[in-house]
Amino acid sequence: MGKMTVVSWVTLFGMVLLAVLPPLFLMNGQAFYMDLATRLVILGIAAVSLNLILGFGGMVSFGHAAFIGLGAYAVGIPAHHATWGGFDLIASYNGFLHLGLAISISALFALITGAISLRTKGVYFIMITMAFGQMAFFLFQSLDVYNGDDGLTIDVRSEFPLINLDEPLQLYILSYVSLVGVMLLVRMIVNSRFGMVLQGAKGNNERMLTLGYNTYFYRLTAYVISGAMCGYAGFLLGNFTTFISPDMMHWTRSGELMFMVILGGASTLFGPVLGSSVFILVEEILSSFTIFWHLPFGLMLIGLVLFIRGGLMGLFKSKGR
Amino acid sequence: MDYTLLFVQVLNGLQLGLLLFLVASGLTLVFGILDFVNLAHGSIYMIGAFIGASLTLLLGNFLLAVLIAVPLTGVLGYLIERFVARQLYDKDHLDHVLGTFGLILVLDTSAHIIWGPAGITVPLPAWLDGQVALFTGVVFPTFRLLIISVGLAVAAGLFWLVNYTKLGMLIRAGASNRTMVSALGIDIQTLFALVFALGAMLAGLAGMLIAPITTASIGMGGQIIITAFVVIIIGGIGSMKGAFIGAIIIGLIDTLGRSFLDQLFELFMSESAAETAAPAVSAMMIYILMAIILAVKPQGLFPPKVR
Amino acid sequence: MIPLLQVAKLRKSFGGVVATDDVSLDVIKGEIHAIIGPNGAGKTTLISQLSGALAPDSGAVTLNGVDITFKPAHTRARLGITRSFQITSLVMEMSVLDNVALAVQARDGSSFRFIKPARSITHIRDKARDFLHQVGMHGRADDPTSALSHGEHRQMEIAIALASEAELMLLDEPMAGLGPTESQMLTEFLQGLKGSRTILLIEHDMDAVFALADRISVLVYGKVIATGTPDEIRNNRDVRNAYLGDE
Amino acid sequence: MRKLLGTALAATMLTGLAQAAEVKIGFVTTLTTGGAVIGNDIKKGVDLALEHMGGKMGDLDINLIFGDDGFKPETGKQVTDKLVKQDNVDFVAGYIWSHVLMASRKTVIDSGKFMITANAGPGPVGGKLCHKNFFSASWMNDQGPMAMGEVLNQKGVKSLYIIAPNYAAGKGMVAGVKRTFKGEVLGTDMTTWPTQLDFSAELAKAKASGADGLFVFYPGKAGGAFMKQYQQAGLKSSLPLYTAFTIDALSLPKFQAAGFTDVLGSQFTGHWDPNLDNAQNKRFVADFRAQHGAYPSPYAAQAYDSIFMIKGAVEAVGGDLTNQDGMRAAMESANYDSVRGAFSYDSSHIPVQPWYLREVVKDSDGNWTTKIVQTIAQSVENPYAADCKM
Repeated sequence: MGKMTVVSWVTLFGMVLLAVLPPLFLMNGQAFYMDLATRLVILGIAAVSLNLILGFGGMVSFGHAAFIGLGAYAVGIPAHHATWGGFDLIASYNGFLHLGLAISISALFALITGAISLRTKGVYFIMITMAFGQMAFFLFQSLDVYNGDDGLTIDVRSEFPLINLDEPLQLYILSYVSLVGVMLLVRMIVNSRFGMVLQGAKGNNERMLTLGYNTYFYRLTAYVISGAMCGYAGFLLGNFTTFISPDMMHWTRSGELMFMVILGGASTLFGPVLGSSVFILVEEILSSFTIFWHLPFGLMLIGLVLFIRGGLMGLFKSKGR
Repeated sequence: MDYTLLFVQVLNGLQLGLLLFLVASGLTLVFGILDFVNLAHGSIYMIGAFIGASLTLLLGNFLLAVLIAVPLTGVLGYLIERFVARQLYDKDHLDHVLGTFGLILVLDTSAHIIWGPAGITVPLPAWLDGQVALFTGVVFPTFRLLIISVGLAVAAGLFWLVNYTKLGMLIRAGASNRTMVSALGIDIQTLFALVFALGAMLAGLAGMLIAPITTASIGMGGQIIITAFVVIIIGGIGSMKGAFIGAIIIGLIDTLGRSFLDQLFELFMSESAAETAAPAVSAMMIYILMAIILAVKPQGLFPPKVR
Repeated sequence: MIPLLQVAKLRKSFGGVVATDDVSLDVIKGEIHAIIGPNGAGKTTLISQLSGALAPDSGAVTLNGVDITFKPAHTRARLGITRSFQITSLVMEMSVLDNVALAVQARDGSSFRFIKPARSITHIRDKARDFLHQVGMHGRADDPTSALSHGEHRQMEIAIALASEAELMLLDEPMAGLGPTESQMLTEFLQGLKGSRTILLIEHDMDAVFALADRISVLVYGKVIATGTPDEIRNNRDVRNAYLGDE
Repeated sequence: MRKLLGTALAATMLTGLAQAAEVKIGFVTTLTTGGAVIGNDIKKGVDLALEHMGGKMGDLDINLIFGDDGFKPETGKQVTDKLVKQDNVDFVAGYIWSHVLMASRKTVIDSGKFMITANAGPGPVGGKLCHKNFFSASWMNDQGPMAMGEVLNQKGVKSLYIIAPNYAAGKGMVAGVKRTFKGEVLGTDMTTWPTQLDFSAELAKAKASGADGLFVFYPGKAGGAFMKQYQQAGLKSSLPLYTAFTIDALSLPKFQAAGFTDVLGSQFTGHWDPNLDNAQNKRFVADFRAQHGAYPSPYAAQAYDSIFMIKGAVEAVGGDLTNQDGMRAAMESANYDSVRGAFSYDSSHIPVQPWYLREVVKDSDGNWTTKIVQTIAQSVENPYAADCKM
């Protein structure tokens, strides 16, 4: 293996911290901090998935929260029917069914919306992805069977052999392992031939076309992969919060996901995870001081955009060089 | 079909559309000329509403308050341009989105701190507070007619400004050729600041006009900004004509959807399901329209000729 | 002899201004065909229509007898056309080698492969290094592209064009911005390709054009006013009047 | 980040030591967004209750922690999680919004703690999702409109048009009025909640329907917007308005400031009014007005009640918070002095109480407030009680 750079040390250190600290909190009876860590890790997965297309593919998706919602509803809807009856085809607590639905529906949604969105460029792309996200938001708001805007309480979590998601520690371990898996997957994709084309198209699309790459399909493929991974994060989030609502898909949530990626550092492996961690911790700390925590939070966001190039990971990079 | 109702709903849709146009026109100017994505445009709309409402209560005269409040929002727009937007011009759209997303949080929370969460009910003079009988059986709130008239007047003014004035020429030149404007020896920074302030005034005016109907309240900006973006994306970024037509289409779709969709849905679903589905689906329709238009014309209905 | 590329009555106008006015020309396999003309003659517009970046209003482009008039750029590339850009167009965020390797990879079967790290695929990397070596840039293979000089970027454009192994290379002012020595070196290099590659060359540097070209077409205000060997062109009265007159 | 986590760890170690004799109450309400209009009034009610108790319930100190739900079910559930898991409260109270309550319910119930709603009254909590540890200090959503339905019948209203927001409470309110109203409902419009504040299309439809009356439910700031537009549309004579939780002590001062005299004389139903004649209410209203210069809203009154309800339970077991059965029995007996006067609980822990018709009037100082004009019924049934298996 190559030399360890500062960035890879930070990545390793951060991942070890995430592996060790939350179980310690739990053992000390601080279930809440464990919850916080679980949320942070799950949103980390979503941010990593967004980073695949935003950071490495240059596709600024402003509707990624829709995939989280779809994944969560893929848990909630079958469980709802299993509890209250109806829709026998999918009414079940079976985790594999939930997982399969979450990933396939997200991928399908990504395929359809991506096929249309990727015809556009720049701001149009940002806004059309947002429009599709809002479409999903309003679609679930319109579904009276699933309580529309009021959301759905998941009474029974996805059932798997061997693991029990009702156990916070097991749910955390599953989420953490998933995060590591997703990070490795993204690393693999990015470094593959496919990934080279994807990054090439981000840097200079015209050049890639001239070389004979139909970049549209490369981008669409990446978009579908990203959507499916984000749907998986939604599957975990649904099982974690046991409450899902269309609010999970609102455009502001997509904005927060984007913020996490940029905050941590786009097109880095650990950046999105660092971003989601800092985001959630800062939110938690600020909101415990004042109900007006959005004010310093907003200032922080403006400051980030104005002064920190390359996000937090960028800081380590410049020191490493 | 009840044609009287249809007529009234078309008027309502027109009123909503023209209000949207006031917000969207400023957005499309800033977007088209400065190439700047301003998500915080809706917050300016909200603050305009609050300034107008406070002044109305203070002065006891709605129209006078609006006359003073519009330039005040212009100043606010100038300050935002000077201290935030200007620093962001040479960054990419992603940074614009994030930076102005932060600005929304700052402005909305500030409004909460300054004016409280309750919102302000704006009193109108009696002659605006009533109704007008347009013809037999059709009465329409006077104030909504005022919004329609102001919207049309502003639209006419903007078309004149953009097409027949020197500033308009500069605006059009700035939209298509930044270096040319600089080469003409015009201070592009001043031009940008002016355009930004103009956009802020239009948004503020829209806020002031809607406040007597819906009250001035925190959070009102976040609702309109996305719709306004849909308008200018449908119309083609930077196109005033596009913004106008897009706004009217969306105003009509939203209002007519809310009016008639539930009856349509009741044809094939239960009454209660239709009642829940109709408002959400009519909210969804504008996004479906946008997706269809972009699928066919990726640059909107009236894309600017040169970029 | 069937020409490799045939352009028939190609026409493109922008809001009333005719940029390409019924242009017809052909490129024979193995030749270097140069297009010259004053600024604004429509040379880059023509190249863009040949490479697929712009669609013509009317006319036809055929490559090896296949109509490619409205084929997108990536399809043309697959069929054997590549282009270099007048204004350097590289992936600045990537290393020099990565840029060239992407061109090699494009000829190496499907790139929808997700598992193996691209940088560890030795036959692609070796081939890319080879092309860098040919243009004399092997020493900078691992540097970030953004760190290179303008002259080096121009060399990279050539290396990439070579690496794409296209039957027809459209070179859009490869000498643009180069100093005399660099131009000289590039001219010699292109001369070495003669016979093995087919090149449609757009260039302002007349010394280079007359040294390299087998045939020259002269484009003025969107029209081809003459086509012929360098000697024919040099002696053509119309060309002298329209273009070379002030030489 | 490391330092932060270190601090958190240290806090972990310390909590075990500092277990003082106190009763911990988590109170979830809305302190940000437009919903904070109601939340702030509720907070005033809670604070006044604590003041009146001198910060003590029996021998125990009161440690009350507010949580902000941000007007969103998901956030509400998150703060509830925190109150239960981190702060380890003994009671979770509050909840303005039905959907927030529904989202948060499971967390509290699963933890085995008591949950007391100070406002929200979605159908399921009084029916199939009722629970021995869940109590309402307010009412079911349906009940106010059910009382209004009776009023409409009495007034001889033959047909009705309904407009309400599209969320749990809105649906409950609509179901309620339809349950008792004997005439014909000509149309129902559910509007997007909480974003839609322009009701032009709905008002035009209501008018075109030719109904005898219009029933609406718009809590908080939406109520002000609706009233204004109703007046601007000039419907007062042709389409009389009947409301639930739309006009209250929060909107009346704003209407008064804006000179919106059309509101005077409006009638709506309620289980409480500032003029109710009992000692607890007199003290509450007088001190509230003295502190804040405004009448309390029903929300504040319910919140005030919810804290006294907890006090009654804690004192009944002599401060032994482990005695849940004892506290539950005390709450079931409604053993405290409520600002609404004496009341009792039904089998699903929903209050059985009188409902009144209230009207907007000027008080002796010219302030706009409400008074009771009629007692509609000594009780309104909880329509979901049959589904409750406790």
